[in-house]
Amino acid sequence: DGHGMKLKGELNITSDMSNPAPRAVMEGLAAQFDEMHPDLTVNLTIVDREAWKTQIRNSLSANAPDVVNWYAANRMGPYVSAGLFEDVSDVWADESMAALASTKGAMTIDGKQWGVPYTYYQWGIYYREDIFKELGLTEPATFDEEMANCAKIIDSGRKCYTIGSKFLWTAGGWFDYMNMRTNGFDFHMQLAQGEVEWTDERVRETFANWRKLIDMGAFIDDHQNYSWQEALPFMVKGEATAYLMGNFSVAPLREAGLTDDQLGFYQFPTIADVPQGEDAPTDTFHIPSGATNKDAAKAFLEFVTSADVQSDINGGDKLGQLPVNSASSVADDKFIAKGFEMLSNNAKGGVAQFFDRDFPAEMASAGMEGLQEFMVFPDNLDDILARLEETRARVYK
Amino acid sequence: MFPTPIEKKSRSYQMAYQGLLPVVLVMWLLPLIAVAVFSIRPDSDFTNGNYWGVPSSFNFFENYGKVFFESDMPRYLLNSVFITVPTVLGTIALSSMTGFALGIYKFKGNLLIFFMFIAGNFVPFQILMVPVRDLTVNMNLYDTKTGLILFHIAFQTGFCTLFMRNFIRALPFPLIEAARVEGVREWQIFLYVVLPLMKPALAALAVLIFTFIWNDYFWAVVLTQGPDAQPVTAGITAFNSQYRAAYHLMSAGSIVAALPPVLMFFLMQKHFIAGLTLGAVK
Amino acid sequence: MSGVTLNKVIKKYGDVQVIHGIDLEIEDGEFCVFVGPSGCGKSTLLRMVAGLEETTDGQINIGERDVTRADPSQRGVAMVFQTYALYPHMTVRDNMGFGLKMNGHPKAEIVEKVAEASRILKLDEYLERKPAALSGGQRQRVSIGRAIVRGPEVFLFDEPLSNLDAELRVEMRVEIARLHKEIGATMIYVTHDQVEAMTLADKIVVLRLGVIEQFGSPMDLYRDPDNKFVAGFIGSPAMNFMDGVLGEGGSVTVPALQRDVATGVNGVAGAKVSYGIRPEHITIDPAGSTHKVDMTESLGGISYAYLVAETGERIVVEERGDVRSKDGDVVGLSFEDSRSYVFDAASEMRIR
Amino acid sequence: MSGVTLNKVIKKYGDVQVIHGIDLEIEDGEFCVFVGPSGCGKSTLLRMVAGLEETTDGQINIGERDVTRADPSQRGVAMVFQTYALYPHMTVRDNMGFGLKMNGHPKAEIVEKVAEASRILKLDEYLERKPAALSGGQRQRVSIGRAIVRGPEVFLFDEPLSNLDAELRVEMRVEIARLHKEIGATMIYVTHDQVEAMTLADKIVVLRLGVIEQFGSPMDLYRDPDNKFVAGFIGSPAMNFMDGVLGEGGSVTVPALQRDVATGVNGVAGAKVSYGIRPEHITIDPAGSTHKVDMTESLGGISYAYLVAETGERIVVEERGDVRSKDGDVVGLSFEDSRSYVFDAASEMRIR
Amino acid sequence: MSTPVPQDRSWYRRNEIAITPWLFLIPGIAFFALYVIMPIFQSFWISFHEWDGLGEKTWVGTAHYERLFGVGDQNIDRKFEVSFWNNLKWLVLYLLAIPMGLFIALFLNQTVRGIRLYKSLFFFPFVISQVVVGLVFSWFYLPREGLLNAILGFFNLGSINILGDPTMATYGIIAAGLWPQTAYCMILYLTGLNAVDPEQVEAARLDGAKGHKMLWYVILPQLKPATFIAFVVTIIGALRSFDLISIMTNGGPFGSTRVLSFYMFEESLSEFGFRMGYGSAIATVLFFIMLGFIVYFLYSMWREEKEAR
Ligand SMILES: Nc1ncnc2c1ncn2[C@@H]1O[C@H](COP(=O)(O)OP(=O)(O)OP(=O)(O)O)[C@@H](O)[C@H]1O
Ligand SMILES: Nc1ncnc2c1ncn2[C@@H]1O[C@H](COP(=O)(O)OP(=O)(O)OP(=O)(O)O)[C@@H](O)[C@H]1O
Ligand SMILES: [Mg+2]
Ligand SMILES: [Mg+2]
Repeated sequence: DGHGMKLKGELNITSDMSNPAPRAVMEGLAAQFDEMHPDLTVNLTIVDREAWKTQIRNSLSANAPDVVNWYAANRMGPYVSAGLFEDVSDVWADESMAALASTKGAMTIDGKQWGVPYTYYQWGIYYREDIFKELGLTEPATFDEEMANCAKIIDSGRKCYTIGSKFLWTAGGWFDYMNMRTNGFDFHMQLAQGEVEWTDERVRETFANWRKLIDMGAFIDDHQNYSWQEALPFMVKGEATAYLMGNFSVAPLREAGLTDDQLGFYQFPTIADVPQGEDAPTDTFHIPSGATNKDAAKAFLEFVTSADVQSDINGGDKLGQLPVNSASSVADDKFIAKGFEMLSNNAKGGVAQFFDRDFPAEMASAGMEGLQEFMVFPDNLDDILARLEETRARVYK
Repeated sequence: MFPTPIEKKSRSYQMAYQGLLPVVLVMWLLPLIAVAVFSIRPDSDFTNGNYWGVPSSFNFFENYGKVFFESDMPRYLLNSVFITVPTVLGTIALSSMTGFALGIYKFKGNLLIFFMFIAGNFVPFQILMVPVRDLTVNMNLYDTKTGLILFHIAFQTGFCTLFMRNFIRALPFPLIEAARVEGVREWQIFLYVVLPLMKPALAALAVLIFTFIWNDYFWAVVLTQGPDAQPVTAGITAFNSQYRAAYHLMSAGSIVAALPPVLMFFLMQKHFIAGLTLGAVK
Repeated sequence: MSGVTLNKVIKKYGDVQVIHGIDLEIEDGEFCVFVGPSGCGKSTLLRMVAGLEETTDGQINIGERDVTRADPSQRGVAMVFQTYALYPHMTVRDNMGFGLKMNGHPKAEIVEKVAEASRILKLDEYLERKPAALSGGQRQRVSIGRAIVRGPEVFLFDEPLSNLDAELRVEMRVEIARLHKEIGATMIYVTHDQVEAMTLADKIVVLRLGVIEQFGSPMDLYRDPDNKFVAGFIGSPAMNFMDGVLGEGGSVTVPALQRDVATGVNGVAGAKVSYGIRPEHITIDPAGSTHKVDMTESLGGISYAYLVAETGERIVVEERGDVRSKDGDVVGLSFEDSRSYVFDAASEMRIR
Repeated sequence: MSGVTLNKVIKKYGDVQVIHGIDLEIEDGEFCVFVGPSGCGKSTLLRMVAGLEETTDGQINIGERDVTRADPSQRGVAMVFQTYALYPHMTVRDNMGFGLKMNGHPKAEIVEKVAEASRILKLDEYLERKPAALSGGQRQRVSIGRAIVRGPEVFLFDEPLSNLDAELRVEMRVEIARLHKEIGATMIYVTHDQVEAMTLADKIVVLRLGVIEQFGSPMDLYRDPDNKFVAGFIGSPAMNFMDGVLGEGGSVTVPALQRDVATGVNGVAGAKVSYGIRPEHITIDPAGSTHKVDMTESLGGISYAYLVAETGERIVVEERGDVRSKDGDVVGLSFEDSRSYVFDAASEMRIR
Repeated sequence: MSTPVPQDRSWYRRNEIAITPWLFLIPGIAFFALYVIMPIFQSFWISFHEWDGLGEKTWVGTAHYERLFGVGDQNIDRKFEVSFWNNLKWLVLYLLAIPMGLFIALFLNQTVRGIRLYKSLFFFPFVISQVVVGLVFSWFYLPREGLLNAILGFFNLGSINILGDPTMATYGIIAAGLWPQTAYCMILYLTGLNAVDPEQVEAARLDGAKGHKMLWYVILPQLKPATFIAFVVTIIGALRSFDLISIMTNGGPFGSTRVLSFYMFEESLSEFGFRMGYGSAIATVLFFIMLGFIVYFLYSMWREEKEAR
C-alpha cells in the first residue's frame, strides 16, 4: 500500500480478465488504485484470455508493462527461469502476507516468490438441480451412482455433461479428475512430472473409467466444436444436466438465467479408494523484470492481496471465487461456500493447479490434444498413449 | 466474345438466364447473407433456437450500437486505419521508385534484382516470422503500429515492384528519350513524366494494398497484441471471446470489420480490378 | 545553324556490328533522308546522331563541335519520334515548353517561344488540349513544335509519318516541306516511304546492311543509280531487270527482249550483265508478238501490265491512255535504247 | 460454287440503322470489292454474309440456299481477317486443319487438304511453326490457307492486307489475284485501298452510309462515275473539282480555269455545277500564264504539280517526261474538253 | 576541326544514367533486404539451434530436421506428417478454385442489365478478410445451428459436423478458402475473357467450333496468362494458409487440420510453443517446397521476358 511513499508516473497493467464479470472487477481495481494515488496514472489493457497465453512472452520481453496476470506453479516456470518475472520476495516478507501462507508454495521457485495470487476457485460438477429433482436423482458420491444417474438422464433424452473442448483444456479437467480419483493425487503428480509412462496400466485404467461415460453417451455431441462458453447453453437449455468446470462458470450460468434453485454443485465422486485430490487453479499477478514502475507495481500487488480487496473482488457479485487472504471473508454465496468447504475439508489428497499448469508446456499441449481425441474416438487410445509416451520421453530429459 | 452473347439466344433462354442470376448469387453469398441476418437478430432468437426463422425483431441499432459503443471495436478500427494508410503511402513511394529504376534503365543485375523482389514476395511468409518478430522486438517496435507498418511496407514492396515495373515497362520508351534529348534530368523524368503517367497504376495499387493490409491477420498476431496497436482483424477475435456465443454481436462485429475493404472495393471498383489484372495478368 | 559530319562511324551491339564505318557530310540547312530496307541501320544511325545510342567508334560533329560523347541535350539536336512521344498528361502548351522549363528558362521566354512555334504550326487553337484530344496529324505537329521550341541546329525525324493514314501522311509531308523552307534548319529524316524520300529530300542516303550504297539528290538517284540495289530501290514500280550478255560496242543481248539493245556502255564483251529498264520507259506495241500479258492492273489513269518473256522473266510495263492491253494478249515492246541501265551480274555495280 | 445474292438487306444495332436495304447480286466466281469511307458499313455487310452479324431484315442467298438465319459454319463461306485471327497456340498445320477437325473430317483427308493449300500458298517450310514465328505476309497467307482448306463456295476478306507494309501489300495483292484465278471461287473483299480495289475487282461496290452509291467494273467507275462522291473516291490523286456555271449547249463556265469548257452535257442553263477533271488529263503549258505552281512533288517517273487558280482553288496536275515545272512557275493549262465531268452542285449527281 | 564539348559537368551529371537507378533502388532494396531477404537466412540459421526466443541459442545441428523426418531411431514427427499431407490436400484441392473461377466467369461473361453489379457481388468474398470468412464459415458449419445443417435438415439428409470430424475438417476449411479464391480466379478470368481476340472467336465459329470445343481449343489457350496467374496466386495461397485454420479450428480437432505454416506458428509462438528452432526448421521445409514453385514461376517469367525483347 505504498506506506506513505508517494507513487508517481504511470502504472501499466495488462490483464487477461477478459470475460465480462472479471473484466469489470479488474477495471474496478484499476480505477480504485488510480484514485488512491493521485499522482499515479493507471493504464489498464485487457487482453483476450486465450490470446494472452501466447502473447505474454512477447509482452514480457518487449515493452513490458508493470503488472501482468498469469498462473501459478509450473506455468510461471519458463518466465522465472528466463528472468522475465521480478523477484517479489520482499513483498512476501511483509508480515501481512502471512495470511497468504497457504498459496506461498505455488508462488515459490528456488526459494523465492515471483508473484502474488489474487484468486483461486474450486472445480467440481455444476448441475441442474431442478432436472435432478424432476428425475428423482440425488447428488452422487460414487462413480457408480454417477453412472446410474447418468443412465437415467440419458433415458430422459438429455446428455449428462456439457463440455466444449475446442480449446482442449476442458478435457484436461476431466482427465485430472478421472486420474486423481482412479489413481490418486500423488500418482497424478508423478505423471505430471514425467515419472510415469503414459502407457502404464494405471493410466489405462483411468481411461477405461472415463470411457464408460463416453460409451454410454454421457457427453454432448460435437463438443470439439465449442469453446467452454459455447457449451454453456446446453446446460442452460437443459439439454445437458451437468458441467465439470471451475467456479467461474457460475457467473455466466446465472447471467443466462439460471437461478440458484436450478443450479447445484457437488464434488467429483469417488472411484477408487484414494484420498480425494482437487483442481483449484490459482490466478496470479506478476511484475515483469522489465517493468519501469516497480514501486507502484509492488504497491499494487500488496493492494490486491489485502484482506479487504480480496473480500471485495472475490465476492459473489464479482469474481465469485475464493479469496487467497485467510483474513478475508468468503462470500456469502452457495457455490463459494461449498467450494471453500470442499477445499478446506475434503481435499485430503492434495490440491492440483490444473492439467495445463501442472504438466510442462509441450507435454500439456500434446496431452490435451490426445485427451480431446480420446473423447471423440476412444478407440484410438493405444495410438494416443503411444504418442504421448513418445512426447514424454522427449520432453522430460 | 465467349460464350456466345446471350442476346443471340432465344427469348426463353434469356429469361432463364436473367432469372438464374439472382438465384446463383444468393447461393454464392449464402454464408455472408446468413451472417448479415444474424447481425440484426435479437439475443432471444438464439436462446430460443430461432437461428434461421424470421428474426423476431429488428435489432440493427442495438447490436451495432453495442459493437460501436461498448467494445474496443472502434479502437481496433482506428488502429487499422493508422496501420493501413501509412503502409499504402510508404509502399507506393518505395515501389514506384524501384519500379522506375527497374523498368526504365538497362543495367547489369536489373533482372536479378527484379526477380529477387518477386521471389521474396512469393516466399511463404512464415519463414520470416521468427526473425522479423525478433528484429521488431530489438528495434523496440514490438506491439507498435510502426513496427507493423515497416514490415508491411517492406514485404509489399516486392509485389508492388513487380506491378510498377511492368506498368512502367509498358509506357512508350520514346517518352523518356524525348525528355532526355530535351535535357530533362533523370529525377525530373521520374517526377514530371513517369509519375503523372502512373496515376492509374498508383490508384489501383493503393486500393489493392489497402485491402491486403486491412485484411492481414497473421502479422497482426505476430507483431502486436492488445487494443493499443492491433488492427481489427485481430481485434475481432478478442471481440468474439468477449461475446462468446453471442452470435448476433459477433456477426455485427465481423460485418463492421469487413466493411471498410468492401466499401473500398465498391467505390474504387475500377481501380481495384485494374490493379488485380495489371499486377497479375501482365 | 550547322551541318552534321559523320566520320568512320561504327556501331556494335555486343559483337554484332550494325553500322560499318559511315562517312557522310550533311550541309547546313540541308534536308537529308535516310532510306533503305528494314533493319539496315537507319534508325540506329539517326539515334547515334541524337546521342540516344552510344557511338562505338568514329566521330560525329555537329557544326564545329565534336559531339561523339556528348549528352543528347548538349548536342543542339531535337528529335521527332514515330510515335510522337508526347507527354499525355500535359497540355500541348506544356508539352512544348517542358524542356525549357526543366532547364530553368524564364517563364516569359518559354511563353514566347511556344507562341512562335504554335504560330508556325497553326496550333494556337489546341494549346490547352491534351494530346489525347488531338488527331494523329495534330499530334505529330505538336511533337514537331516541341522540337522547334528548343531552337535546335539539327532536326531529327524517325519515320514521323508512318503512324498516320494515307491522306494525313500526304498533308503532313507538305507541312514538313514548308517547315524546312521556313526555318531552314538542317534536317535528317528516316523513312520507308519512297514518296516521302523523293519529294522531301535535298539529299537521299541509301543504306544497306549498315553501309551507304549511294547518296545524292532524288533525281540523281533515280536517273543515275550507282548499282543495281539503288536502281531497284528507287522508283515505283521497281525497275525491270533481265539477264543479258554484253557484246561489242556497248550492245547488250537481252534474251527476254528478244533483241540486242544499243546501250553504249563500256565493258568487256561477253560479260554477264543485268539489264535494267523502268516500267514507265517501255510502251506496249499491240502489233508485236514477243511477250504475253500475264496480268494487268488498272489504277484508272495508269495500268500496269505484267508480261512474261519467253525466258520466263517477268516485265512490268506502265500503260496510260485509253487503250490498254488485256490479260492473255500477245504483244511486242518498244522503248528508247538510251533509257537502259546495265549492271555487272556478279558485283551488281553499274556499267556505264 | 455459287454466287451471293442480297435482297433488301437491313442491319440495325438497336435503333441505329447502319445498312439501309441493300440489293446486290454477286455472280458465281466473281471478285467483288466493297469500298467506301470508314464507317460506311463495309465490314458489317461482309459479316452479315458470313453470318457473324445477324441480319435484321431482308434475305441473303448463297447459291440457291437462303442462309439468312444459318450458322456461320453452315454457309459454305470462309473468312480472312485483317488481323489474321490465327490461333497463336497452334502450328500452321493445325491452324489450317482446325476447321476440318472440328467438323469431324477424317485425319487423312485433313492432311491431304492442308498439303494442297500449303502447296498453293508455298507454306510447306512453315507448317510446323507457330504464327508468332512468321512474318506478317506469311501469317496472312496462312489465314488464307485456312480458308482454302475448308473448300468454301465464297471467300470473304475484310481488309486482309492493311496490316502489312507497302511492299508486302503489293506482293500479297498479286498473290490473291493469282489465287482467285486458280481456284475460281466467288470472293468478296473489303478494302480502303484504291489500288487494291482497282486491281483486284471484277466488280467494285461503292458504299456510303449504308447505301450503295454505285457498282460496276473498276474502269466503268473510273470512266463513268454516277456522282461526285464516286468520281472523287475512285482515282488517285483524286479528281479536281471546281465551281462552275452551266451555260447554253453544255458549255460550262469555270472561273478557276479562266475559260468555258464545252462539255456537251444536257442541263438547265445557269445551274450551279461542280466541274471535274482528273490530274492525269491535264497538261501544263509552260507558255501560258493563268496558274501559279505552288509546289511540286517528284516521284521519279511522275511529278505532281500543285497549282493555284486565281479563284484560290487548287488544281493538281500530273506531269511526266523529262521537263517538269518548278515551284513558283507561272503556267497555263491545256486539256481535252471531252475529259470533263459535270455534277450538280446541290445533289452532286452527274449531269450527262 | 572540332572543339570538344566542355567536360566541366560534375561526375554525377556525366554518369547520371548509370547512377540514377541505384539511387532509386537503394531504399527499396534496403527495406526488402532487412525485412525479407535476411530473415530467410536467419531462419535457416535458427533452425540449427535450440532456442526459446528468450535466452541464448544452443547449436544442435540438424537435430530438428532429423526429428521432423524421423531420421535414425526416432519416428517421423506425427504432427509434421499430418501437416505435410494436409498441405498437399490444400495444394491439390485449392486448385479447384481455377476451374470453378473459370466456370463462374463464363457464366457471368454476358452483357445483360446489371451484370456489372452481379460481377462485383460475386467478387465480394475476395475482399473480405480471411478472418471474417473463417468466422462466417465456422458458423455456417455449426453442427446444430449452422445453416448448412439447416439446409441438410430441410432435405432430410441428417446432419454433419464438418469441423468436428478429423476426416472432414480440413476439407471444410479448404472449402471456405475456395470461396474467396474462386472469386479471385473468377475476376482474373473475367478480365482474361475480355481480352480474348473476338476475331479469333469468329474465325473459330466459321470453323465450326462450338461450346466446349470452342472453349478447349480456342478460348482456354488464349486465357493462358490468366490461368498462369491464377495458378501462381492459388499455389501461394494454399501454402500460406493460416488465418482460416487459426480461426476455424485452431488446428483441431486434435491437430487434424494443421498445415505446415500453422504447425510452425504453433511451435514458435503459441501458448505451449516457443521452440523457435524447431519452428524455423518447419518453416524452412515449407520454404523449400515453395522454392520449387518459385523457381518455376521465375523461369516462366524469365522466358516471357526474353521473348518480349
Ligand atoms: N539493342 C539492339 N541490340 C542488338 N541489335 C540491335 C539493337 N537495336 C537494333 N539492332 C539491330 O541493328 C540493326 C539496325 O536496326 P535499325 O533499327 O537501325 O534498323 P532500321 O533501318 O531503322 O529498320 P526499320 O526500317 O525496320 O526501322 C538491325 O539489324 C537490328 O536488329
Ligand atoms: N456493335 C455495333 N453497335 C452499334 N453500331 C455499330 C456496331 N458495329 C458497327 N456499328 C456502326 O455501324 C457502322 C458501320 O460499321 P462498319 O464497321 O461496317 O464500317 P466499315 O465500313 O467497315 O468501316 P471501316 O472502314 O472503318 O472498317 C458504323 O457507323 C459503326 O459505328
Ligand atoms: Mg527504324
Ligand atoms: Mg471495317
